[in-house]
Formats: sequence, C-alpha cells, structure tokens
Amino acid sequence: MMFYFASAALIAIGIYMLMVKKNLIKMILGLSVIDSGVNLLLISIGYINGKTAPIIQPGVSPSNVVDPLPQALVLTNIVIGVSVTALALSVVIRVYKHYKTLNSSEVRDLKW
Amino acid sequence: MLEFLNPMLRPEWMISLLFIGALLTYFAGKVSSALRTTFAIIFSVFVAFLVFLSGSRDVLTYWRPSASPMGFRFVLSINALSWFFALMISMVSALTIVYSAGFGKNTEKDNAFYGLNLLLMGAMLGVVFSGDMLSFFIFWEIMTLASYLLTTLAGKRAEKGALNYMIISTAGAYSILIGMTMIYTRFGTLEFSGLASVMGGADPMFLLITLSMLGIGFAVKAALAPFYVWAPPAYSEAPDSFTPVFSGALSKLGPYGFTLFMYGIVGLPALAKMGTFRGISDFGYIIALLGSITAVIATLYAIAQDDIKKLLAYSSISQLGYVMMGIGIGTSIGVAGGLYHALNHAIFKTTLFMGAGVLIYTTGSRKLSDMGGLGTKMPITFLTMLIAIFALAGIPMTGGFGSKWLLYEAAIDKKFVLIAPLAFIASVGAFLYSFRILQSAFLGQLPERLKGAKDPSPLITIPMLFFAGLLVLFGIAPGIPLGIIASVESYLGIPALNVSTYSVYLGANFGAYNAFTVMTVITLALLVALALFFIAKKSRKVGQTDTYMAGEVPEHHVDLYLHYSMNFYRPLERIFAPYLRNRLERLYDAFGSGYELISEGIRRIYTGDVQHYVYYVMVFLAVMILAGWWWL
Amino acid sequence: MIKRLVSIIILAVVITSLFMVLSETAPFGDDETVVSHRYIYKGVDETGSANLVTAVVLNYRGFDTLGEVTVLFVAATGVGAALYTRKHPVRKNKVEASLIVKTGSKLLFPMMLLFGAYIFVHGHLTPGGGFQGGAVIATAFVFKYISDTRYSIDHVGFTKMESASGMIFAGLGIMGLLLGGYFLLNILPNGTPGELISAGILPIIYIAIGIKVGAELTGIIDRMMGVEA
Amino acid sequence: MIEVAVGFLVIAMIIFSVYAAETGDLMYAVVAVMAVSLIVSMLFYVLQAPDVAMAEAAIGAGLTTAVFVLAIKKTERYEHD
Repeated sequence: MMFYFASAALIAIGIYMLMVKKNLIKMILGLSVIDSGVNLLLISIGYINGKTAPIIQPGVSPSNVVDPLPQALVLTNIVIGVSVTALALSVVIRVYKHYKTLNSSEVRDLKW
Repeated sequence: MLEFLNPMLRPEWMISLLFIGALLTYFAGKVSSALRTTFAIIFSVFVAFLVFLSGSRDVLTYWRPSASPMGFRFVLSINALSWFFALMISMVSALTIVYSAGFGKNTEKDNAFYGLNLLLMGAMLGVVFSGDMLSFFIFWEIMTLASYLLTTLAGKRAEKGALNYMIISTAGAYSILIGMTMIYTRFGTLEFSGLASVMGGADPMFLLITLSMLGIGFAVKAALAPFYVWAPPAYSEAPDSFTPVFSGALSKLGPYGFTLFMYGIVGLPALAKMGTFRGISDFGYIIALLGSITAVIATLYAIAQDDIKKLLAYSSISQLGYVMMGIGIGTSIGVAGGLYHALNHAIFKTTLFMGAGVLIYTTGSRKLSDMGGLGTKMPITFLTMLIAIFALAGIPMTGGFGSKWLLYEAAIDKKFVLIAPLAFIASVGAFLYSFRILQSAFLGQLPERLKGAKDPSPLITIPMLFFAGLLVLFGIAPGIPLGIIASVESYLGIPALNVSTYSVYLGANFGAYNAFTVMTVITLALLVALALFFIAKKSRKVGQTDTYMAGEVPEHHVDLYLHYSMNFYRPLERIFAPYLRNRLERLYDAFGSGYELISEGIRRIYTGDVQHYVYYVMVFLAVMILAGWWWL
Repeated sequence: MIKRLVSIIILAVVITSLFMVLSETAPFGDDETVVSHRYIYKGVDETGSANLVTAVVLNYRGFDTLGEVTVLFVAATGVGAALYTRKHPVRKNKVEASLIVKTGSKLLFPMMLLFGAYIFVHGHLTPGGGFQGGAVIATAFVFKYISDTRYSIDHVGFTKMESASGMIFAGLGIMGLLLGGYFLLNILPNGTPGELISAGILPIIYIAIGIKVGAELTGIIDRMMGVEA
Repeated sequence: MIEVAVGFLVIAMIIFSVYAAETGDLMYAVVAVMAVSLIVSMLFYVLQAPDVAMAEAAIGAGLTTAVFVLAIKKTERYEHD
C-alpha cells in the first residue's frame, strides 16, 4: 500500500509541475518525476508478498519469485525515458538560443 | 472511303489520343510556337472528326487493371446519349482551339494553354464516354482541375473567380463521391449497365438521397440556382479563348449527368415512384422549377451588365436553366427540348463568346460602352453574332427558335402555371440583353479610336461562320439534330419524338411545327417589310459620327458620360434593382464569415500554451471519473 | 494562486480515484498473471537464462527490444540534429578539475568500464544487463569528461562501434530467420543455466546492446557538452 | 522493520519531489529529482527488482541528472516568474 501511495504521490507532483510551472526545464523535470512514479507503480503491481527477485539460482525455486514481466517493461521504460528527456532538453536548448527565454508562454511559435 | 479509320473509332483511342496530344503539344511549345499550335489543331480536329464518324454505334470497352483492388473495371462506351454530347463537346472544343490559334497569343503561358485545352477535351470526352461511375468520377475531376488551371491562366485578376469555382466544384465532387459510395455499398457495382437493371428496383427514399447527392455535383457544373455563384466571375475572368469551351462545352456536362442518371440509369418508372406532380416526377419537377428560376434570375442580372463577358456569363446561366427545365420536365417534348437547347446553346454561346473575344481583342476593353458602330467595320463578326443572338433570343430562322418552342410546349403541355410564365419572362429578358450587345457594339456611333478595326483572320472567322451556318441549318431543318435526339430518347426509354427533316410532330394538342413553313412565312414577311421600307422611305442617311453631337466627333471623355449604351436599361433596372440587392452571394458570404467565427472560437481553445493542454487533459479525466462514480 | 488551488483539487480527485481503483483491482502483493506464470516456470528451460528479466527482455520480447534500441538510436540522432552547429563543437570549460578528481578519474575510469562490461556480460546470470552496463559505461565517460577539460571521445570509432553492435543484433535476428524460420530464433545451444557460456545467443545480444547503449548515451552527453551556449 | 524504513524513504521522497517542484533554482530542483530517483531505485530493490534498481540508479539518477545539468548550463539556472 505504501508503494501505491508513493507512486500516486509522485505522479501527482509531476503533473502538478506540468500544470503550474511555466519553465520548460521544470516541466521536463516534472515529466521525469512522472516517469519515476509510473515505474514504481508498475513494479509494485508486479510484487508478490514474500517472494524474491526473478533470478533462478540454486536454492530459489520458480514458485518463489516475483513477476518478471513488469520489470522487463520498466527496464525498457527507463531507457526510453532518458533518451526522450535528452531529446526534449536539446530542443529546449535550441528554443532558448532562439527566444532567450525558458518561459513556455513567451515562446510564441508554440501557438499555431 | 474512310474505312481505315474504323479501328480508331473507339473511346479509348479518342481519349488517349487527346491525352498524348496534350503532352506532345506542351513539349512542342518548348521548340516552336507554330509547331505547338499545329499539333493542337491537328489532334483536336482529328479527334472531333473521329467522334463524328463513330456515329451512335454501340461500342463497349472493358479495361480491367490487373491490380484493381475491389474488382472494379473501367468501362468506356459509346451510345446514343454519349455520342450526342461527345459530338457537341468535340465540335466546340476543336473549333475553339482553331479559333484561339487565330490570336497570336492567348495567355501568358500558351504552351500550358493548348496542352490543358486538349487535356480538358479528353477529360470531357472521358466523362461522357465512361460506362462506370469510377472512371466517370476520375474524368470528372481531371476536367475540373484542367478547367481550373485554364481559368487561372488569365492572370492575377482571375484568381478569385477560379478559386471560387474550384471550391464549389470540389464540394460538388464530394457530393458526387458520397452518392457514388452509397450506390456502391447498396448494389456492389459501379457499372452503368449493371446499375440500370437494379436501380429501378431500389426504394424511393434511397433513390431520392443518391440522386440529390449526385444532382448537387451536376448542378454545380450546370450552374443551377443555389450553386451558380461561381459561374459569373469564372466565366468572365477566364481567358477569352477559353470561355467558349467553358460555357459552350463544359457546362453541358451538368445536364448530361442529370440525363444519364435520371433517365439512363434510374429510369422514368422508378422516378415516378418518388411521387408525381401532374404526371411528372417530383424530383424532375423540382429540377425544372429550379431551372426556370435560374433562368429568370440570371436574365435579370444579365440585363444590368455593361461588361460583355459578364453579360454572356449570366446569359449562359439562364440558358442552362432552360436546359435543366426541359430535362427536369422529362416528357418526350421536354427532354427533346432540353437536349436540343443544350446543343443550340453550345453552338450560339460558343459563337457569342468567340465574337466577344474578337471584340475585346479589337477594342481592348470588355465594356460595351467602349464599343460601338463596329458593324460596318467587322461585317463577318457582325453577321455571325447577329445570327447567334437571333438563336439566343429564340427568333425564327435559327435553331434557337425550335428548341425554345419545344420547351414552352413541354411546359404548357403539363399546365405548369409556375414554370411556363417564368420561362416566358426569361425569354423576353434574353431578347433585351442580346439586343444590348447588338446595339452597343455593332450599331450606333463608331468611336474615333476604332477607326482601324477590321475583321480578324480566317482562322477566327471560319469557326464562327461554321457555327452560324449550323444555326441557320437547324432553323430550316430541325429534323437533323432532333433525329439524333429522338434516337437518344428511345435509348433512354422515353417515348421518342416524331420528327421528319423539316417538321416536328408534337402530339394531338399542338399539331406539328414545320420549320420550312415558318421559314417561308418569315422570309415573305421580311420581303414585304423590305419592300415597304424602300417604297415609303422617308429617312435620311447620316454619317456614323454626327447623330446628336451636332456634327461634332465624340471625344473619349465625352464617351464616358454620353455614350448611348451607358445605363442602357436604366428604367428597367430601377424596377427590379431592389429585388436584386439581396444577392445569393451574400448568403454564401454570411456562411463563410459564420464559419470563420466558429473556427476562431475553436482556435481560442488551442492556445498553444502547454499548461492549458495539460489542464484540459486533467479536467477531462476528473470529469470522467466523477461522472463514472455518479452513474455507476 | 487560484490556479494552483484548482490544479491541486483536480489532481486530488484524479489521483485518489487512481489509488482506490488500484487497491481494489490489483491489491498490493497479489499473485502473478497467467503470462508471467509461463515465463517463470518455463523460462529457464526454454531460454537457458537464469535471470528471468533477461529471458523476457531478450528472448520472449526480443523484437520489442530491437525496437527499443531503435528508439534510443533515433533519440540520439535527434539530439545530434537539434544541437547541430555549423562549426565542429568545441568544449570550453573555464574551471579545471582539482588534482584529486583528475587522479581519481585516472584510477577509476578503467574500473568503471570494466564494471560496466562485467554487468552486461553477466546479464543472463545476475541482475543487470546491456542497458544497465551501457549506462554505467556512459557514466564513466561523463566522469572522464568532468575531470579532463580537453578530453573528447573518438567520434568515428564510437559511431563504428555503435553501428557494428546494432548490426550484430539485427544480424543475429536474421540468422535465426534463415536457419530456423523466425526472427531472433535462439540458434545456439542453451547450455547449463547458471554458467557463463549458456543461454544461447542472449549474452551476445546483451553485449551488443551494452556497447550500443553505452556509445549512444555517451554520444548524447558529448553532444550536450560540446555545444557553445 | 523494513516497513518503517520504507515509510521513511517514501516520506523523504515526497519531500524531495515537493521541493523540486517549488524551488526557484533549477540546479537544486535537478538534484532533488536525482534524490527522488535514487530513493525510487532503493524502493525497486525492496520490491525484489534488482535489474530495474540498477538501471534506475545508473540511468535515472546518473545520466538524466548529467543531461539536466548540462542543459541548465546552456540555458539559465533560475526560474523567473
């Protein structure tokens, strides 16, 4: 339960950053926080009480490991997350070079 | 003698010849302009000749592309109906290309002009020859595009008109597409021959919807009442050597579409299932009523025009209204009248637009008030336009009399108290505005600067003389065109008109219309009038320049205020001006600005601020969640 | 201020409902799903990999991973495109790192590389794998960049390595297609689970992924370092 | 025992993330997010996901932070309203 609460709180704070903050880097930070929250949520859904990591070794029987599927998903998600963050930040750098501001409501070309 | 041409008398040959010719012409223009013009004339006249030779023999071609995804096959066919229209189109297009060769330079880009003209001719032939809806639609779109591009060739000032034309045409094309899709989903075939056997059995509601959908598209091309707003600017601003085709040939495809779908595919019995009004179907009655209303409105506008091309453009709309009236009435006389008037209109309006082109070329202006007294200087132009105007006004001795006669008979026959008077009013108006052209351009005083005007080159006058001759021929022997139309009618399953070469038998109520008798009487009357004129001659001949200026030569600035064709019908215009003020264009404008307003409102939601988008998403989520809790 | 309040209220509604729905439909610590059941019980036999996460990532969902690597590649290309400058990017650090950092980096850098390599070579046995190992290698290069103001990676070599590793991944997939009939078929014998040389092609793929991820992430860092503000 | 540790970690994580949201200095915010990432990585370990924990520690806490810091260096550090 604690984990669900923690991930929900992270998602909420991330969305709050997106909704309230006008600074572009702050917004990307918010996305990053949402990312962490969603990862935590997926992993905690896959957790099974009293079982160990999904690595079959001598002494660990298949009936005694947690769900590996969400972990594989999250592994993918983390790598995608960093690449998307880097791409977004490089676009922000470009925007800053052009407009000399990070305030999203002053960047007029975002409006069509 | 011409048997060696027989293998070429097939629709695919004619169309592909024109398409190849279009390319060849365009690229030949890069080499030399004389070569280009020769190519264009050879290709178009040759194909027109082929169409003429092919007669109304039934030719059917199937062409199934190997990768056709849904089992469509492209069908091209020549039958009585399509041959009649193809003849009209190819004649007008080919002779207009010959005519435009007479001018040194038609537009800024003459290579494109000739190429597109051939392309347009091929596409129009494709529309009438196509035997299935898919190829019909494809050729229809090629035609629209080619004519749009040709209109824009006139330069900057034509852009707005061309854009209007394109937008309304596109809307019409979508409407056709919807109708087509509905038909395909219901019957699973797009071939006319297959549809003709199943469409008659469909329920009336379905027929009404599909026919209206298709009809909107055709009505746009035919410039019928609510959709005619594109026509005056497009017709009048298009290049002078293209307008004859635009008005003479291209606009006939609207009536063609109506004829094909109402009588060729759906058929009279199925139309009658939708409900009848005095013996004709309601759908047809509405078309006829719209046609007659269009005729009157456009005539009123035409009377008020000083711009010769605009005048002729409104006149085209009104004459097409007549055609639609006849086709809508749908009796034997009505359809014959409509088709005959379509043919006549193709001929005389082409001649008039050609003449207008010559006048504009000579005087350098489109204003009637800049012309005058050209009759003695340009006798051939005067003569041909005079005959064309006789035909337009429905004066005996020309084909126009016969077709209008048939149309009136058709309306009176069914006792349409709304349509018949409207048609009469429009006819009187037609006389008024055509007289204006005659009076302003050819009679009256010759302005000083037009002293050197003379008839144009034979390349220009020969097509005009040819058409004028046709009009006179039809006036004496209406049986020639009406014989073809009678075969079209029997092909369409409408009782065919009873014609011989010189007379038309219109049924027990009306008896026969014998053109030869009419001709003789009129000629005699003319001779008597001439004799009276010479015997009782009291008038004195005066020079062209000294009627009311006290012998002074009118200067240009005097022309501006005192030209007799200024406010030609001022008293008449004063009567109906208040009714013309609420123009149909305003409705479209209001619609446009309302649409713009709504779009602007929607645009306010898309602020471009990322925060607002996040807000929208979250508010939507919250509302959905709360609603879910509430309802579930 | 009112904007914050409104957003907090909306968020409270959304997140609370999310929380409640989660605790009802998927209670914390509940049993695994049917798909996972198969992976858990058959995974070791079918793939030969002791690490079940690796088995899922590379064997059962190997095609997805190829797509993921592609996304990474596209993102790196995008960063390069967004930060493109006409001149060759030059690093300009005003502050030199301290002696301790410099010396420490010289000592630690090879070890970090070795550790990264260890992680992705042992991806099928222990926690970790190509992605984690590649990230560690990229971190090592970040460290190197921070400590040495004039250091810059060999761009040509990195590009070649990246392309080669990507081609190894795709090539192995195509080889499976040629030899066995479907893409990314495990064409090598599984061996004994738990040994270093086991699990067929999985270690090879993970090594390729490790090199590719390391090169790409380093490339991203290099791009962001090099551009003049 | 582990529940108490997890509770502390979660509380610290939420405090860090709120701080990251509210501080005007982007550098501090980035560091706070890094701390959040690190704590999430620990929670992954508690949830028996060592693979993911490793990835999150290396990528989420390490590389993401580096990328953010570099981006801030190229733009501006303080958030203006």
